[in-house]
Amino acid sequence: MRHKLKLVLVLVLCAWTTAAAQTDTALGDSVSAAPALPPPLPVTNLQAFDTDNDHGHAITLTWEKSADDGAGENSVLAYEVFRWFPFQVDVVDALRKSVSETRDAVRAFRIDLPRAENALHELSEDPGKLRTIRFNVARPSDSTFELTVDYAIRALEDTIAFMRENAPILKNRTKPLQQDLEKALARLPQAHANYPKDGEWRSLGKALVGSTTYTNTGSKETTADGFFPDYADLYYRVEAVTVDESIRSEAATVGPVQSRGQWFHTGKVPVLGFVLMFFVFTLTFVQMAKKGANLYVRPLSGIEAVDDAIGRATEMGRPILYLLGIGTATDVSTIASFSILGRVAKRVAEYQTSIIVPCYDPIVMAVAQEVVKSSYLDAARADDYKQESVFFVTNYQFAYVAAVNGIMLRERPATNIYMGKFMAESLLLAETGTLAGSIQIAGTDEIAQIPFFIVACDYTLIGEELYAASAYLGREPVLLGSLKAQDWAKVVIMAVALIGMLGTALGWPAFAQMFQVTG
Amino acid sequence: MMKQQIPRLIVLVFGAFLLFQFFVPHESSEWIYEFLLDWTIIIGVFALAVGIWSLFNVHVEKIKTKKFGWKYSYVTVIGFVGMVTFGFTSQNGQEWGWFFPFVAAVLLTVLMIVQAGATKGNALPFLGAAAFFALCATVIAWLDTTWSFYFQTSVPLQSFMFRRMFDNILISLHATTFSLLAFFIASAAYRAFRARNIMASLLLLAALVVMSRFNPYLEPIFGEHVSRLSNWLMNVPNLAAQRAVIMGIGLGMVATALKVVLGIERNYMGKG
Amino acid sequence: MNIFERLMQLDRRWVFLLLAIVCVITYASSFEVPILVEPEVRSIFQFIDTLPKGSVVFVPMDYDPGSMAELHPMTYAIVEQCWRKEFKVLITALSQNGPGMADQAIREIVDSLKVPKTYNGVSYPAREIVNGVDYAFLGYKPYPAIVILGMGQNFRLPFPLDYYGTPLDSLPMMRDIQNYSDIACAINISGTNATDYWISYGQGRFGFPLAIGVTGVSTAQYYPYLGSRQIFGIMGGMLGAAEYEELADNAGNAKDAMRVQLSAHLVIIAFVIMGNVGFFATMRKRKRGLAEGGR
Amino acid sequence: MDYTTFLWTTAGAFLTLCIFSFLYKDNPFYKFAEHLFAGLSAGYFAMILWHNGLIPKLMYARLDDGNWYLLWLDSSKPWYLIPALLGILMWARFSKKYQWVSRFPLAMYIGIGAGMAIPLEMRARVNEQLSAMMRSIDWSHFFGTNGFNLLDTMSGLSQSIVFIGAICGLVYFFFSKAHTGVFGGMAKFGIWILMIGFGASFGFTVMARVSLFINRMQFLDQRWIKPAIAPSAPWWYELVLYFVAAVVVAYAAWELAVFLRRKKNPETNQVI
Repeated sequence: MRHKLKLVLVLVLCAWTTAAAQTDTALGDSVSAAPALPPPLPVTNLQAFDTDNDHGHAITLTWEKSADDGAGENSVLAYEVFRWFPFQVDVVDALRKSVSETRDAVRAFRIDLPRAENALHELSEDPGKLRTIRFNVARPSDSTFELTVDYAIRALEDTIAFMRENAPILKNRTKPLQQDLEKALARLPQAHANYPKDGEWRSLGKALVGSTTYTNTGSKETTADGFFPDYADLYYRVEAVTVDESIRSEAATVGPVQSRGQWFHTGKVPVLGFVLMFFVFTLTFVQMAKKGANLYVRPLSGIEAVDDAIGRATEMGRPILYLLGIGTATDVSTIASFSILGRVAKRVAEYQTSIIVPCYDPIVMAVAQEVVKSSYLDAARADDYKQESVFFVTNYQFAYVAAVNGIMLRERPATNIYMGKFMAESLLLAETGTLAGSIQIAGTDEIAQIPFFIVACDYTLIGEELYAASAYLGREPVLLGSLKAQDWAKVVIMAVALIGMLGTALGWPAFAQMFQVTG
Repeated sequence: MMKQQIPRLIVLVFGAFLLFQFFVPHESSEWIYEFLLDWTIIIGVFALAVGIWSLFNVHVEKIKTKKFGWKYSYVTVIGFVGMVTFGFTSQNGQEWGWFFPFVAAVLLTVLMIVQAGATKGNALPFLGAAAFFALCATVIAWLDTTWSFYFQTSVPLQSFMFRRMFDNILISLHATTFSLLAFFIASAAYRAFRARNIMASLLLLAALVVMSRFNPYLEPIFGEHVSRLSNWLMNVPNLAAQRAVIMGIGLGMVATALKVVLGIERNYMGKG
Repeated sequence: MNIFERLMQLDRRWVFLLLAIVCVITYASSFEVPILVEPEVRSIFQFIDTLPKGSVVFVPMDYDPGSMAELHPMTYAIVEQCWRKEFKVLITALSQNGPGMADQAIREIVDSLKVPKTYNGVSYPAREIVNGVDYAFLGYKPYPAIVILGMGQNFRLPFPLDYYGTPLDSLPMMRDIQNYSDIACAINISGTNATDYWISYGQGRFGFPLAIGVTGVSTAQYYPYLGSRQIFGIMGGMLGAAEYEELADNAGNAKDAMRVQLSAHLVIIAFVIMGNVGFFATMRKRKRGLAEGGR
Repeated sequence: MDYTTFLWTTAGAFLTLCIFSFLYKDNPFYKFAEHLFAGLSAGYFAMILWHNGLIPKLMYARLDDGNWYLLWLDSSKPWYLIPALLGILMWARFSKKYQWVSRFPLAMYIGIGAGMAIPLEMRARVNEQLSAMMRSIDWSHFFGTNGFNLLDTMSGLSQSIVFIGAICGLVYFFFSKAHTGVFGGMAKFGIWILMIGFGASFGFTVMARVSLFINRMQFLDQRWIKPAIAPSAPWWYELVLYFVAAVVVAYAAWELAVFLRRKKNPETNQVI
């Protein structure tokens, strides 16, 4: 049995290596019919530097095209990039591999041991079960073996013994293995440093013909293959390759170069600029509002509808259905919806009608409960608050829809309010709502869904209006101030867009490029 | 203080950190970022218990008050418990052994507990029954070796019952509920696409043109330019509309988020 | 209340009922729908249709079972058309899970060639399609971009052997085919981004006539290439496939689905029109009602 | 098709019909399917979260290496204790008295969401769109890239329509200025553009939605009916089919009877 296991391992290894080999060679073996070409000229002016604006572990190479690329012999098909690997890397990889394999083995044993024991038990009871017994050696849903009963029993016993014997050994081996791995990793920079001793050039991949740059991005995870440490001396070389792998230019080499991570992403400056501008606007107008500057806001029909809707519900003595959508509590649209819910719930509490809030996400439910509760407190009707009115349905899109549709048709709410993140269910809900004869007010930031709400609902808050709704309902000057800030931000955007567009038209692209975000 | 200031402080701290983390590509900031995302997942899992609690509450309440359609609440409970049971167990061989009696015992246990919660009278008999069924379940689980529990490995996600329940039942229900849209989109169009005013007419016309873009029966009416017109509508006015809406939403989002982080908008978090 | 008012407040369930009935009937029945063919599809058909007998059509099937539903009909229609017109077809599958599916598709089309058919009034005899004579299936190699460039030099560089392990030189039809300069055109049917490589590295570098068939979602992003003449035709998703089947007079799965689609659309449009007729017919009445209310 | 598969498919088909029955009106079959769906899906989600969320994050390596473990405390990742504790705070919601404790994790949640959104949304929705708007308009081909063609989406005319449309759309979203005069005109044009865009995208979706229904028909036809009436199939497959059909017909007849003896609601012309 032990041999059987070994065999399996060997097979796995073989499969792995062959798979690797397959993905390696892009163009099959060189072909008899291939025309014989002279080797192309090498690349010139090869340079290597740390990739900017990243978390490190990446090096960018640049070069000037070989003279035979696109011109001359025109024989270049790709540029193959090599890096100098110290053999220490192999040590690390080997250790890494054995750590993960040991873990897998232990895990597999833990799953398979009971299975094996159970299989043995069944078999010893009724040999006829041999046909139906499925027990796999390596991992679930792997090879099944059907053998004569006594051999099967012996094999099982052997396996179980093997597992019982080896599981603890392996388990104790993992810790030291990990420590070795860490040691080996620690030695990597030094190993890189003593180039060109105990190491070799290895291919990283090919850059297509015509390209003059290649980025070697290693993983930052020490547990992943292809990891290389920051602040280690790396050496690269580039060769121009023809369609025939064997014909290639001589190499251009560069190094040492070190990778490091940056502390500020220069490509994102425009974003920072806008955020700061917005920040300033908001603070300024909020201050103005606090000082009591009169801030006009134009009426929004959807908002005014809310009050009438609540009044209507009170007259009809039917509840109000408030849906927060299928977003999580980290979606801004849901957060906006929370504050709208707060306003609505306050009115509801004042009018002494009832509100139903079926939730899609437990955390959203928890927050919603807090919001509704505190609104009832504000309205001084704390004892009218029923926690059961804000409840969790399910976290599966269309099951949620089905359940809410049911609620609409059975509770027959006078008003449905949809605020937040809605996906394909928007129309399903809104149509059922109209069927139930409810007044419907919707607001979402999912552009694809706005049309359906517009079509099926009585009032729809389009996009940004959803985010303004809370301020409108609250009527607190501070919040109205932030609306003002949004408007001024829009003015700035329009101005920039106009100038940029004209600039590019009149041959002054610099301005537009200033606002280009990279990375 | 404890109830309001500290939560706001937490919001401010985390918000500010993640705001600036965006501009710091360095490994360490990434590490914290990923760690925080794990927090959200983990807390979500714990919160699920709260959700399930609420789910059960609602249905127990329904059954208690004999609310319209209360009998169906049992279906939900059974569905939930069944799925969870399948999600923790897996066959060892081909044999089923006492698996389904076990499932039945578990279901009965939960139903008895629900009943005990819902009953107006004496809950003790139900609790007793629950204890009995729980005992049965335990005994079966103890003696039966054809299947076993998996709490720490995701083996059951591939187990026979769990997969079949998902592939055949959940997928069917999901796809069918989704496909109701085919009808609702028709009825919505019929009801709402009326040229009440200029805006409705524009909506109506654009929709009609795009809908009939490939419809040969309408070729004599619209001529063969209709497909090009619909293409133009999709790529020009639609693009313009999307831009405006997207930018507006972006500003709205940033404003809301900023208000929340700065504590200007406090309505999302309870007071008392 | 008159017919129009009834029309105005028609219970939506009549809409549902009619739509359902129409869908089921059209699904069950098998009548032909006229498909409005767009020029970009027609150009592909005509290009292939006007090729001389014996010319080589290159059909890279760079998609995997995921996008089979949309793209398979295109492949079936085009390849069958080529073989009916006695062209030679060269096939590659530059998508990881593609080859097996492609091989199966080829076999099915070969079988369909065994019966005589009449397309667009022209009756074609039954043909025995021979591997290596009428078609060559080169199979899969990783790194599509490099493979595409390599084939530009010589098909034998990326594919010394074909999918079934035969050396290309020992395939009769491959004797006089070295690289793209020997093919009449390439019809890239792709569910991956290999299409970009075909346009930029294949057509861009070697300048052979190229047409593409892509999934419905990614159709729009390739129209610019049509404007810039880099591709001479494009088939988009189920609709494009149906249009091609229409042109080739060779109805397949795509047209089946389109049948239901079209009738459903007609029902919806009809209802919209009805609604508006009712709306305008009752408008005057409503106005009067308002006036009386005012008085 | 072996009989287990057939029975599972039958269950799926039956539930499909149950959901479709909702199109006529709310009814026992739909109620059953709906409640089952809710329960199953909640259970399914709980299991997925348990096996893919909690275990990997907190107990993944458990017992598989030399590290020591205590509940969720993993000597290789001790810092994961923090989110675990925060998660446990969520359970304060079970008690009415200490519910407010759960505000700490909730606040963290919202803080993370808001803070992350500010730069991300600003970048994705504002900066990117702005750059797109500033792309040069093709003045040289103002009326179409090849010849005069008003429906050419790439022409300078179309591009400038996109630009103006987007600007006017933004104008429509102004809150702190009355829509009057030139400003009001721009806003009006903006909302028109929005409406055309929305109409177009509505029309564009219809095809996809209808195909959803087509898929369900194909499911019923090819996966369920065809295999059942296939000559190779066992005799009782067909009986099952007829039985389900009979149920449907019986229910339809019953509803028809109700419909014929219906009362009408005077104002809405709908059956009560």
